[in-house]
Amino acid sequence: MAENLLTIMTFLPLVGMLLLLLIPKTNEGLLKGFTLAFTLVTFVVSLPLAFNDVFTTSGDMHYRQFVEWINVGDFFQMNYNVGVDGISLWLVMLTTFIMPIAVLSTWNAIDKNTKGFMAMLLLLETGMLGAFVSLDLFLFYIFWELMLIPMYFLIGIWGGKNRIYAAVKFFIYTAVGSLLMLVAIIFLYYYAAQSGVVLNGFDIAEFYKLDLPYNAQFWLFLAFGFSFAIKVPMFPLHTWLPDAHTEAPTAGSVILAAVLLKMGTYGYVRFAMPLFPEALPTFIPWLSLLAVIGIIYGSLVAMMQEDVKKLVAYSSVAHLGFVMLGVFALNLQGLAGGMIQMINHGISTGALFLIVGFIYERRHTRLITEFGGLAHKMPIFATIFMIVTFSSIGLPGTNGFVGEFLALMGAFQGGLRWYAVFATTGVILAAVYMLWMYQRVMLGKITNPANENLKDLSAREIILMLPLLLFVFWIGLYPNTFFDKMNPAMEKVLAQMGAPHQVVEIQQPMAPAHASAHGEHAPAEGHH
Amino acid sequence: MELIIFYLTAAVAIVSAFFVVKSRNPVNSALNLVTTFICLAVLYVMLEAPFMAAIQIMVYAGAIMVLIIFVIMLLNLGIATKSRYTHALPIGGILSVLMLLVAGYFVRHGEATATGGEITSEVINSIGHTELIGRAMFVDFLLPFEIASILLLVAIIGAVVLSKRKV
Amino acid sequence: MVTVNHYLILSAILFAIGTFGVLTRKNAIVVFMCIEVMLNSVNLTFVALSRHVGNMDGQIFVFFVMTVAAAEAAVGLALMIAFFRNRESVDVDDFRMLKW
Amino acid sequence: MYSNLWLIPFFPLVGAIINGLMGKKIRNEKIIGGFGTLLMFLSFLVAVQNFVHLLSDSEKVHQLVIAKWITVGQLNINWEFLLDPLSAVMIMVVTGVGTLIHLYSIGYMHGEVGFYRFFSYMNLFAFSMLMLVLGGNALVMFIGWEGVGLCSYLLIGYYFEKKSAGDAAKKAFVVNRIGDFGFLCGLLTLFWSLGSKGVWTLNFVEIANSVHLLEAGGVIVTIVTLCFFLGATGKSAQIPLFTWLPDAMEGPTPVSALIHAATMVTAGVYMIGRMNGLFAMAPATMMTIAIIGALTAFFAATIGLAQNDIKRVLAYSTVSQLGYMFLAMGVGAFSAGVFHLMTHAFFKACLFLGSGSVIHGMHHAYHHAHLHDDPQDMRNMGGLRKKMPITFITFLVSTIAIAGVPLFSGFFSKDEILWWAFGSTRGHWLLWVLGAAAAGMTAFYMFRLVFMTFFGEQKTHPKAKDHIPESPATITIPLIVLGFLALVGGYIGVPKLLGGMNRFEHFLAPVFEHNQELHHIAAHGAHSTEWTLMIVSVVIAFIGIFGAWFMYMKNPELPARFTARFAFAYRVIFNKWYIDELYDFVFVNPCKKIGTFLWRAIDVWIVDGVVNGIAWLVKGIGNGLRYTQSGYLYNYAVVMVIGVIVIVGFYVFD
Amino acid sequence: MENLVQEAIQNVNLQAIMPSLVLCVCAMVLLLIGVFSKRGSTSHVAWLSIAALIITGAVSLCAWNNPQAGFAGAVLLDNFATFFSMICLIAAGLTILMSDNYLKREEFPVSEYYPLILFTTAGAMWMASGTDLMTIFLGLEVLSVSLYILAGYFRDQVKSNEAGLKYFFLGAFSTGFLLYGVALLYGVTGTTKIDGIAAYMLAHPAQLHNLMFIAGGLLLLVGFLFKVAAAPFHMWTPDVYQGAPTPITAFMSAGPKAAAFAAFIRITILGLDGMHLELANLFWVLAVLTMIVGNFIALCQKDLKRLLAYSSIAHAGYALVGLVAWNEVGLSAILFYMMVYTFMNMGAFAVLVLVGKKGEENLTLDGIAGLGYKKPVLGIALCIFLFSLMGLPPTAGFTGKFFIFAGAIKAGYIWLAVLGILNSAVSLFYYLRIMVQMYFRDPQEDFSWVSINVPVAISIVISVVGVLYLGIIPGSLMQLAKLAGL
Repeated sequence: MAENLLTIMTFLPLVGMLLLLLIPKTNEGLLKGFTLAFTLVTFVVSLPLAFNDVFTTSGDMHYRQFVEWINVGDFFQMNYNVGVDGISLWLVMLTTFIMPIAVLSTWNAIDKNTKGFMAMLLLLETGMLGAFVSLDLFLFYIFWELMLIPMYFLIGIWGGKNRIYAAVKFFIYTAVGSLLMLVAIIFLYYYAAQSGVVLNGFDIAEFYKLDLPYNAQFWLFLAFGFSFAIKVPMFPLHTWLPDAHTEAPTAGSVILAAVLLKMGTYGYVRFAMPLFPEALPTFIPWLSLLAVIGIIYGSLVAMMQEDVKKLVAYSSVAHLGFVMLGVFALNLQGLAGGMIQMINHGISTGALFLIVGFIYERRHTRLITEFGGLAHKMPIFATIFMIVTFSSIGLPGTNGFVGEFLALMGAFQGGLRWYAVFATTGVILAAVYMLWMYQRVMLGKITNPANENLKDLSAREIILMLPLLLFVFWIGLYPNTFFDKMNPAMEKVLAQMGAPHQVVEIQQPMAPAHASAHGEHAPAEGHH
Repeated sequence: MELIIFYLTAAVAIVSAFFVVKSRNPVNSALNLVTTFICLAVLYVMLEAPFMAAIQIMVYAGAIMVLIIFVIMLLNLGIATKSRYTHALPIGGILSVLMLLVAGYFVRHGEATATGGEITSEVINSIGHTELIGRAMFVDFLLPFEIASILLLVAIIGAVVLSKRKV
Repeated sequence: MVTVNHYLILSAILFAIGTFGVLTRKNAIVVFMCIEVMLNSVNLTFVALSRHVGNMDGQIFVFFVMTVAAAEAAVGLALMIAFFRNRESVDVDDFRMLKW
Repeated sequence: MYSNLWLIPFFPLVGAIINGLMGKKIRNEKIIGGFGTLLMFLSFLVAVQNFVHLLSDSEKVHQLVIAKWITVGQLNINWEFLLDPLSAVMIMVVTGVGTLIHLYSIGYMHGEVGFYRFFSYMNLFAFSMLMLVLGGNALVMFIGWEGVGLCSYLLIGYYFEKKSAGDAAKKAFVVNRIGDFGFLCGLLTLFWSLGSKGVWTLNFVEIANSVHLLEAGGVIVTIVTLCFFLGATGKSAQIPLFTWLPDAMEGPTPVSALIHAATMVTAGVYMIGRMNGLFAMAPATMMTIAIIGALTAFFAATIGLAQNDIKRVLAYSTVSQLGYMFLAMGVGAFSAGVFHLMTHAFFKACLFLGSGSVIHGMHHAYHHAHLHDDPQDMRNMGGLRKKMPITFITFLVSTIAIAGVPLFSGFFSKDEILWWAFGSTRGHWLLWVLGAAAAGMTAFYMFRLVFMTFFGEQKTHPKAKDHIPESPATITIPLIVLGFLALVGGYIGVPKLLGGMNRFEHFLAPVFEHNQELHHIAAHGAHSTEWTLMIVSVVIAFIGIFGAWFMYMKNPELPARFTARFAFAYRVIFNKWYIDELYDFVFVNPCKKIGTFLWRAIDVWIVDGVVNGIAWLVKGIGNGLRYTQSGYLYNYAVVMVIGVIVIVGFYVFD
Repeated sequence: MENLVQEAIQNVNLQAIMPSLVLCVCAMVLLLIGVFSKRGSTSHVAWLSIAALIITGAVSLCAWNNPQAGFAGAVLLDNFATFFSMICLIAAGLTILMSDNYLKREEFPVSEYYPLILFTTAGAMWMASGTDLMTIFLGLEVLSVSLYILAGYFRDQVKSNEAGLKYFFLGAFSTGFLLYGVALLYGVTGTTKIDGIAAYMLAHPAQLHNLMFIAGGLLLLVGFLFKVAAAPFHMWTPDVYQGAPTPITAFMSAGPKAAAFAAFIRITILGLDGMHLELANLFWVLAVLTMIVGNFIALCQKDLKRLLAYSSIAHAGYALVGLVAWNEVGLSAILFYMMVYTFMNMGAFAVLVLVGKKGEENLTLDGIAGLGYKKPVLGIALCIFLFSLMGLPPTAGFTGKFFIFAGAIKAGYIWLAVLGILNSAVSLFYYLRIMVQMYFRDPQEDFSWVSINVPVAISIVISVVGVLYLGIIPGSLMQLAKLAGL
């Protein structure tokens, strides 16, 4: 396998950014085109991952690359150590996939300092990809922090009215969490070193092998979990999200929702939970509780928002509640639901933010009361918006359903039955706030004269929505494409979390009462 | 006898030192300071360190004090008209008393344990204080001595750069 | 018989007085003089201890302290003059452009 | 040989997609409508082919796996279809009635702006409904289940510029979602509980084969079935979730006919029938179902008495009839329930389409006269039988059918249900009383409807009264067909008592047989009882009819006096027992309040308050410390000395 | 008499003082050059002194891995000393680079400035290499006296005078305590040589409880705590840093502080190892106190120099954390951190030097509003330095902090690490405020006066490169720091 594919993929955007700096400020078209090209190339480079069937058979890390990086003898050492497995695979793909869309979405939206904006986007992409592929805690931390800087500027420079507050809030919130994680990482390292384990830098694979005493696991999980919980964000650490989302420029919101939030959930799956399995039983009830609270709370608050973007932001809180619930179920269905729901949320909420961006570009307001009856003027927009809305509600046949269903199913089987029941009410509330919003924005008569002559979506806008819609239905109708590659890795990580062994082979039905009932089982591969 | 001299000198030193702080006119402070220096010189003599006593007089009472008085005159600082004390007077008093207590405490309860060096009164009397100083200075502490010269050079530069009217 | 502790106590007292002066006097030059008092008390300690210990290191140290005192005197007074030229005062109360 | 099953939902899907994407370009109503109808008809043909095949086939249960869908660990869900008598009947009804209504729509929706949109939605609905009934496992069914919800949302909100339409649509979807919540919970609990017994499946056949693993009448089963039933109440507008259906009349009339009378609303009944094995094991649930059903039948009927909007009357009668079906299910008369489902599909569809044709006419007239009166208010009608004879005839037939007059389809099904309600092991005479009373009221308000609309002198605005035409063929043909079915549809299920052999029940037997022994008629062969009951119910029906005639034909001033007399009772039932207001008060407003509270108080005030508070505190401390830096030399010295004393003192004095 | 001379001569080991020797000689030569070249022209002196520093650097690198002792144990030029010497040399170099135009701008182009910096550096080197308290003390005095002068160098600016005076008085005051401490130690151990003291305490463990020893040790440390500006002996720092000429501020915050740390470490780790536990606790408290004071007060500063002064206090606190750890990781961490800090802080100041007008009244938060747009390159540079000061990857500040806290955690001081981390979280606020001003606010002025001139540009570039290099591939320097540990 291409040894350094991941490295190329990860640092391509960075290279792009450096080259970008050479382009004159004034040549906006070139700047945008260049960035778009680089993101697209990155996407193409990442494609081999998606089409590699090795993931269907083994849950190990692939495309490994290992380079000794910092070696200070018995003090500590870190390595450049990257790889992907079925879990990070799709998040990587999501990132490379969403970036061109994000770039395309900003075509006319950015009025000042395009160069800086594009540079930040590229830097951000490197940060995100790096965080997903790094297998060395230290390396992960570096990328993790690296994402902070560009996002801070994206919000702070190109954001809305209240951007400074939002940017600083975002920065401080996330930084505080990650700093605590840093302490935990170092502690873990020396603890392991003292317990005589032969470490390979901060390689998580080695840390997995540790058998820390409960006490250490408790505190470490607390530190890791805290910082990830901020990123997810879980109630009550979520308040940075609405501000950040509302103030950020469209592209920023899209990336924030689609990828950055996944860092938190991914962090739980990859680090916090497998590293400290013994602490899980203590925390899972509480974290699941927070997840469920997040679902209901987020939905109820979203219901009352006057600002479309804020509404979507709060809906994110709810959606990620489902993700966390699924993950905490500690079984295959739950985890699969969580994982797929991460991607769903990336696609659906990303799309929603794009949609909000569209109307914001047209009207420069996001207040629901300012709109109404847009469906008359923008039928295409209305249709797309409708589809995305229902995927976000989780209508069967769209991606949202698969995720929520599996997450809940997992929770039902796990010890989280009652949490799941309450979580399921989120399904109702989601319908309430989304449809209400849709109705108030799109339906009814046009009351506000400013909406009288709105243009329908331009070709560019349609084009950048189409891929998202494609995946809305793909995941909804044939999610196995993704599960096939995820399953082995998930089994592996679950085993690491100390979850009961998962029955993988497909359950044959009981001896049928109707002998020939299965006579027709001949799979007629029809139109699918 | 020796004790009496010590106490007398000590008393004078303390009193004059106190007047350095107390007196209204800087010049008086300066003169009191000179007195203190001289008392210390006396004590050095008692400690069989005549050479130290000598340079104490020369360097301090001589050079430094002259410099100070010169500056006082230059800036013709008269008697302080308004209060000569800062707002820190009370707390300063308390603190210095506390410090005295602390110092006294560790002087009383600690002890200077290192003793029995080769330099005894006999040695001093036989070889002579000055030579001993010289030996130590140029055999063991040559480097510090050289550094001291650099220090003085720096001081000169500084004095020039900072106070020469026209550069 | 005068013990080393006599000298140490004496120098402690002088040190305290010096400190008192530094903390309480306004006139910069007086403050400087008080610092000199402190240094002298230290010198006394050194000499006394040097005799008590029985080697010359302490007295050598006194030398360098004197040198340093001289150097500082030169520089310090120069600074004061420079300041005086700008502000017509050497009250420490007037060193107050920079605060907070 | 049933491998073309997938074509049945496929055709409408194609129609939906093509009309949806191309329709705007095509713009030609004939083509669009014709295309949509054609596809429905095609899938009807396939349905017929399969149905006929099934009739002759000895093996009655057939599954068809199309593809894998979700495969995660023990969970292995396929895209699979299930054809058995039950779903066979359903697909016949759906495709058949569906085709007719599509045809009808071509005429009815003529000249609407979003004509293509309408047909696309209708096709999509047909697709979802067929997925629902054909779904081989609970999840595929759930796709249809939510799909029909979606379509009803879209179709109710068809006139989206009307706020009321938008609200109704939203209400429909949300209330349905509440049901779906139950469905989902039931589904998950079932999956887990069966799984814990070793069978990880959602496939209906496998479920049916392994329900016996669960403890009959146990908590699990009860919970599961109750959850499913909650789902059913949502979809089929039963107490407590029936309020959306009347509002759903905001949609175009064909929609009301297809979705809110014939097909979608019966999904709940179908689902219970589909899982009858499970339900049979939960007596408590069965009882609940029966009671809810009976109560719904009764209350809806009472509300129906007082409505003036022609469609609303029908809506409530639908709710009431659905109540019957659930009553049937609850007392174990599964086949009877399905039987009524079918007959009801016929006559109620016919009724709706008839009312539609009336409204169409009225609307046309008002339009012609540039008036803006409500074309649906019966008080503006009357004497229309001369104006639109075909509509009148078919409408009358269906009314007689629903009223339960012997020899009409409604009579057989309804009577069988009542008989089971009384006689079944799970039955109770109270249930029968409620049912019978409802039947009486049904007869009353249905004939009230007929009399007010078609008889008496015409109360239409004089300017408009002469411009009410008979509807075009596309509208009348379906009416005739359905009217005919309403007349004869009952004869496939004539009970033994009347010398029939109830072919219908036998046909469905394979689905229900192994639970039937759990519920059988207690008084076997007690023909006398059966006779009496039958007669009594018929008498009640006639009383109802007579009452209607007496009040609305004989002396029309009577109703006014009546309402004046029982003003309160009238107001209560006229306002649907204030159920909507109650829900608003109990659920909707509190939710909004809580939402606002959480946002304003928790989020902004507490959480952010804490965060900003910390920032503020830190800054405050900083500001405080800052003033130690007073600029006074001696202060600095003081601090240093304090430091020295503390440090040295601490170690010296300890 | 003859034999004395012999003795004296064999004590001499010029290699042990070669760097400082070279430096002093150069300094004197430059002094003469300055005297004989016409007034107002200082550039050539500046470049020559850079040359001098480079030569010195080369010379002192010769001592790497070949320790040189000499002068009867007065000095030991080991890796430790060399490492710190390099820090000071780099600091001095950057300072000189950013000074030349600065002096012209402030209309006081007097060439003695450069020799003084060189002398300061020499003093710093003696502090780093001295093994006898006497050497260290004199080195300290050379350093301090030159700094008094440099701080008050602009004799016509009251701010500068005041800075000089405050520094002078408090410095002399603290010297008093330091000397008192030395005297007491001398009294207890009979020597002023660090190893002598250590040996004596090893021989007489009972004396560890001798109050005179304890008090002596503590008073001695007070002197150094003053120099490294640890609370509560930090009070001079903000005023002096604010008042002094900006390059000198930069220099003070890096070079002399490093030197102070060098001597500090040598004395505590070697001389006072017996008091390990007490001192560790003391430093624990002081470190936290220092971090809090520095960061919290910095939050409400408007003047950038003063803000950075407080931040440098905070950073001294972080460095102290390494000392608390009292293990080789922690110590090497301090070395590494000092190097890192030199780059990032000097860089930041270099930018300020460019941005300031005469008198630097405009170096306030509002004064740099929109700088990032008007002078993008400077803006990016300053951002890099600020991120480094925050301790964010991929900058050197992060690796430095990581190293420090690694030491603390390895030694088991987890709560200290947590407190430190929380403090740096607080520090985010004020560093971010600078960036908010630079980028999130619209420009008030056009910064036309900012002309990027070569020397300053060089210093900024060097700093940026240093910060990024040490941030991304710090391994090599960390190795060196490891070797330089005591």
